[in-house]
Amino acid sequence: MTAVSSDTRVTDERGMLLRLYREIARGRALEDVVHQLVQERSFRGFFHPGRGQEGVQAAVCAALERDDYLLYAHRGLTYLTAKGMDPVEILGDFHGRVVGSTRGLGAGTVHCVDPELGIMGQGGTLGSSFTLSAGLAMASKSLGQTKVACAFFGDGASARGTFLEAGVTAKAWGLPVVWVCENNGWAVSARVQDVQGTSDIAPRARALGFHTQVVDGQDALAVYEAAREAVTQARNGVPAFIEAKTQRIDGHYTGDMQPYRDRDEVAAAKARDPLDLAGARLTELGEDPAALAQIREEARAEMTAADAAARQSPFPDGSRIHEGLWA
Amino acid sequence: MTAVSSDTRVTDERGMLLRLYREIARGRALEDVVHQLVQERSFRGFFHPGRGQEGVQAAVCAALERDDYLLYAHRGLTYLTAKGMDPVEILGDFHGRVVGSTRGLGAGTVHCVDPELGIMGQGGTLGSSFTLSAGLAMASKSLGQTKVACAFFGDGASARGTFLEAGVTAKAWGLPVVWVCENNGWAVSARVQDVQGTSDIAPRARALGFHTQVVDGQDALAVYEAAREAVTQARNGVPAFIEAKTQRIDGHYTGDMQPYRDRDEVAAAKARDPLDLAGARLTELGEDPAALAQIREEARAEMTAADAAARQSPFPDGSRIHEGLWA
Amino acid sequence: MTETKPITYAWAINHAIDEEMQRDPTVFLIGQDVGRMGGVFGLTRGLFDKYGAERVRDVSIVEHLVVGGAVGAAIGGMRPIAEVQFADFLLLAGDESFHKMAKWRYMHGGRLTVPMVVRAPCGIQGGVGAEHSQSPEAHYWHTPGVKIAVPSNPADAKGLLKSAIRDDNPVIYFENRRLYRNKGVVDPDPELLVPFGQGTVAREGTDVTIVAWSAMVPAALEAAEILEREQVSVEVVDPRTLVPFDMETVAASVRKTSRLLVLHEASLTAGPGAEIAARAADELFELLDAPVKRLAGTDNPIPQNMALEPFCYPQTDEIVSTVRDLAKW
Amino acid sequence: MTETKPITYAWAINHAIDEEMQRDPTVFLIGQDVGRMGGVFGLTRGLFDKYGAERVRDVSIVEHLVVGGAVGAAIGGMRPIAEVQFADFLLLAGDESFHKMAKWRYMHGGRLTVPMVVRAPCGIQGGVGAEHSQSPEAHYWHTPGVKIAVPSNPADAKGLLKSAIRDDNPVIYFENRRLYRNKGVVDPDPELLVPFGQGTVAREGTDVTIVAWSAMVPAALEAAEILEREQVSVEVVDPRTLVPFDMETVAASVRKTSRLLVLHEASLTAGPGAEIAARAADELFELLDAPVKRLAGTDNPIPQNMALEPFCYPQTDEIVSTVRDLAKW
Ligand SMILES: Cc1ncc(C[n+]2csc(CCOP(=O)(O)OP(=O)(O)O)c2C)c(N)n1
Ligand SMILES: Cc1ncc(C[n+]2csc(CCOP(=O)(O)OP(=O)(O)O)c2C)c(N)n1
Ligand SMILES: [Mg+2]
Ligand SMILES: [Mg+2]
Repeated sequence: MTAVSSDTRVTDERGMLLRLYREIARGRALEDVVHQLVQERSFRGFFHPGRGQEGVQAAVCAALERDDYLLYAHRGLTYLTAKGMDPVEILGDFHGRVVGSTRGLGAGTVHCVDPELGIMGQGGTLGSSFTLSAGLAMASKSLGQTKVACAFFGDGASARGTFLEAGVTAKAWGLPVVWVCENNGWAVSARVQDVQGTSDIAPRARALGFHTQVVDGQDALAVYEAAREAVTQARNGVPAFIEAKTQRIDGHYTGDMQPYRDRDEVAAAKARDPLDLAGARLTELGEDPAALAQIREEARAEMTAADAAARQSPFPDGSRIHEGLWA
Repeated sequence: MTAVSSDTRVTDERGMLLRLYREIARGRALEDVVHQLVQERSFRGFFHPGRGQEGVQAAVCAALERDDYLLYAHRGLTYLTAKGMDPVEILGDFHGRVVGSTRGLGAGTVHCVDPELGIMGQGGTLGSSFTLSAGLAMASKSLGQTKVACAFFGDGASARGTFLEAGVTAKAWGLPVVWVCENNGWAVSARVQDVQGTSDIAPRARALGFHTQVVDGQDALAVYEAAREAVTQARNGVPAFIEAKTQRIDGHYTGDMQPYRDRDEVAAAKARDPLDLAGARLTELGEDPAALAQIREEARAEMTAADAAARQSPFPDGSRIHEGLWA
Repeated sequence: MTETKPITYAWAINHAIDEEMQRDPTVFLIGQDVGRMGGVFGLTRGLFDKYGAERVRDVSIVEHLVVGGAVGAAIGGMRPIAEVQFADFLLLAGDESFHKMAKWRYMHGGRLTVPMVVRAPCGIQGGVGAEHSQSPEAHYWHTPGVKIAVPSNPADAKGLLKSAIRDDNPVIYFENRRLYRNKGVVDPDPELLVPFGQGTVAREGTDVTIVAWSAMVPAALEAAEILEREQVSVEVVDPRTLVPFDMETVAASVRKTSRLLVLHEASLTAGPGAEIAARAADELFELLDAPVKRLAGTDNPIPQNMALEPFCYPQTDEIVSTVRDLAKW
Repeated sequence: MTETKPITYAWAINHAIDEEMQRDPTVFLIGQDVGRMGGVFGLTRGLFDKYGAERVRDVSIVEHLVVGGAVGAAIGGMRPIAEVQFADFLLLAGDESFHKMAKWRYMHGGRLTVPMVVRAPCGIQGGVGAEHSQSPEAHYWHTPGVKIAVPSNPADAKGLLKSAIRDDNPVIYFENRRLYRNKGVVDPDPELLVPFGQGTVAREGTDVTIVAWSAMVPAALEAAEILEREQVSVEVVDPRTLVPFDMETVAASVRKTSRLLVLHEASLTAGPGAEIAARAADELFELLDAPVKRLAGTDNPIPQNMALEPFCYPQTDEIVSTVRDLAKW
């Protein structure tokens, strides 16, 4: 463990914010396409919307290198696009077509994969990323690589026992993990305070000796700076943890009307939309609102085109189920 | 959660210490009998000696009411005798005779049981007591009882994921659990610092919002005071945690020569034997050393008699394996 | 009030829980979203309002605690109904289900009891993928100390769940998600229990016996209809519980048909059908005129692509053709 | 140097690990006490000194991390050998073994590989009780995506472990603690592998086939000796791996004997023998002159009282009498 410079402040705020703005817009545009698929019943599984949390995902991925490992979570898709994944492959997975990253096996919110980009998939049982990311980090270290293993998860998943088991081990071995908790205060219908007796996740990471930061997840730039710091720490052998306080604007899944949730809270969440906040700050910094509209429009166009491309791909036939089990 | 008086200081130090001295002596005398059984191969399973840790066990159990729940651990037997269990039943379990608490099924370090005394057994997979004690505490609360559920475990078991899952839930529901970590610095051959990246377990309980105390486990009176405080907190709906820094004098199991361990460390552990320390303090307080010798002698006699009594009991026959699976 | 309107399998489960919670104050629910939300599949709707947060306990993502906590509460005098959101998640609580729930009583000399139910929604449906589609019946059938219910219709769903809740042993109750909306008439008598270990003949026949349970029963009945038109007479035996298993009803049927097909949704190899086929190969050897056949899920995880799901478990046409071949022996 | 002195099963395992770690720098060990202590059963002695703490990794009591971390390391390019101290503990890592290890590759379209081995010491011995004595073979046989090795002697122990380590799929390697001290001659050639899916005939015979593996092979051979004196000729087939399973060698044997006994240590019901018996009842139906018999562990957790252990799994005299009865058909 060498000393770590904590000078992670961004010098070109406007440039970085523009980059993040674009990624948030892209993730959101992709999600809008998926909502469409749900509506037209082209996709009939569960989709867990990420609206409100795209800033965290975009910013952390911006702080990662191309080959750093990513285990994403189930909420939205901005992790994937921000890490560089081809939206055609993502949508191919939703459509269950062979162009999908799983080559027709299908993936809803989880299981998209791109080994070239370090996107190592995701489990449907939440909290499995703690141990897997520790393993990836171990491999990186053992093979003399500099890759960090970044894992996203929610406040709910932070209660899973795997957090503790992987956490003590990551600390003991100085593993390059970056754990990012998107604390949106809810796990489906359960308020974190009600079921975990606290609203704060960071203390449990700090207790294990992780480098720990708590950040406003609606402020993409702040998340980016925290992520830079975390990645630097991790590359130097100090496991890092970020708790991003964020907001789930939509229901748990598309179609969930959130009857269990206060309307005011949802309204407050909407008022702190990370895309809007980044846009407002950019405008303050002199960015032309038309340029921002242009970015959003490009994102929409990109994702619409990606959807059209994905639809060109054939569906697998039934024998697909027998392929790929064994190496 | 009502306000809790923290006036748990002992007024009759000598009287309490005498009581603890006796319990430590009894636990140790029972353990000496078990060592004998191991030597003569009357017991051929693994025994995990508790020498050095009896003060923690005796003191915590002294702070419990007769019907409070106990999930003990695998190290030594002082928990059991201090909670009131009949040594004949314990030794019956070691001998595998029907007088044993498991009625012939046998129990080595774990599985002794006495529902009347709230001794609800113990699992052989460490760390299972976290969830079970939470469940017992839930039952106590739901049934309008005042019982707390006390669980003992080592530093090693504190890394198990069940700690976190049961911990957040206990806090969320205000469950009357008292968790006692006997931190002896080792899990078999693994030094806690090496495999958990820290020597301190308490912070992870504090992070969850437990009432948390760290105490010198070799000082039985200090443990007693902490336990009183913890039990009071728990009865008032604040889950409580005690980390007792203690010492394993012997090997992990009887016969383990501890080649992985520094001789000096073992010598230092012996120098802080809780029986000796309690004896020294009692002498300071005016107790006659002969009276202490008498207590030890009585303990020895009690356990020798218990062993003789246990040996009178028959062995079960083979059909015993088919009994007791179904209610 | 006689309720003769058909109700769904889902509501039958809800009613069973409601009635038992009403009857016995030690019965309580624990699981994710069972409370305010009424369950992710709506199964526990209304119970939170009726019984409150102490008896309908929402938890975080803590499967270990859900099952292990239920074990603790059970030995402490309660009768927990623990819900995992998907049966697959029960495997996450491996220690708690395989070692604690199943063994705690026995390990402690039979001196403690563990009266608890785990409700485990199982089955392939809805594109939820490899970790949300399993029917891990065999894992627990191979675990002495656990009873297993596998209801195929609303009446059994209710009656078996009530029996399970009153049982002093741990019970895993596999409720198949594909059956949730199926309707049937359910006697409203709150004392009507379906006993464990008593199979039923869901359809009588003389040529081939199909043993099927859970969502495979409707499929078997559908196949039997089709086969009837081809003059193949199929008897469908629904054991209703796997532990205890009613071999007698199977034997009685094979005594008539001399031909046995075991049908299930879980993957074939070392699945629950193996036990039944193995018992037949031993105990019914002299009755059999044909090989014992198994038709079951394919040996692969379930893909998330919904269009691939039907390839992963027995479809009516496959059942028909398998029985047709078997009848030719 | 040709090493012809017999070595123990335990040392054969040690040698296999040592040779593979030597050959391939991506192979590493992870588990409790595998390092400085050399394993609680001494199996990994010497490896920590030779390869250091980065390749022989001691962990805390973190079974989830041991298995899940191994999965992560495997997809990251390493070849982990994960050790759980007792096979029973593998069930603690339920998500990691059933869902992650077995499915990660498939769920992600076959685009990642999970080359890892879990060493799982199994078997009833030493009064270690219900949670330290199981042979949970069936749980994993019913888990598509996992290979299973069950060596019965030192040569197979070494050769199968080496194959397992080189395999690109997850393998659970069940090593029976009762076999650790058994000796046998092991060819020292470091390139001698025992292939998966190839059973052996451990003893030839003509009257009855016993399929047995792991510690049941010596028991079957002992029974066969005794039966020979009674003019009953027993063939013992050792499949050596359960996944893949070599049904062909079983079939060839039954073609000769027409009688099959499946023998195993795990508890009977829904155990691994059910799958073999079920396949026989289907595929070998016309060859069989007698019911397919299973002799296996009793359906109860294993008591901690060592004196009761022999009642919990098949003993030689029971094997003898079962075969004797079977031969009379
Ligand atoms: C182990 C496990 N238990 C339960 C679920 C069902 N489930 C899916 S999403 C979810 C809530 C997750 O909450 P959180 O981790 O806070 O993430 P969020 O959905 O808020 O982004 C649950 C309980 C699951 N997928 N895995
Ligand atoms: C889940 C589980 N993993 C591993 C073991 C094997 N084991 C028995 S005792 C022990 C060490 C326990 O260490 P600790 O919790 O610190 O207690 P101590 O022995 O030091 O009192 C281990 C690893 C076990 N019993 N259960
Ligand atoms: Mg959340
Ligand atoms: Mg310790």
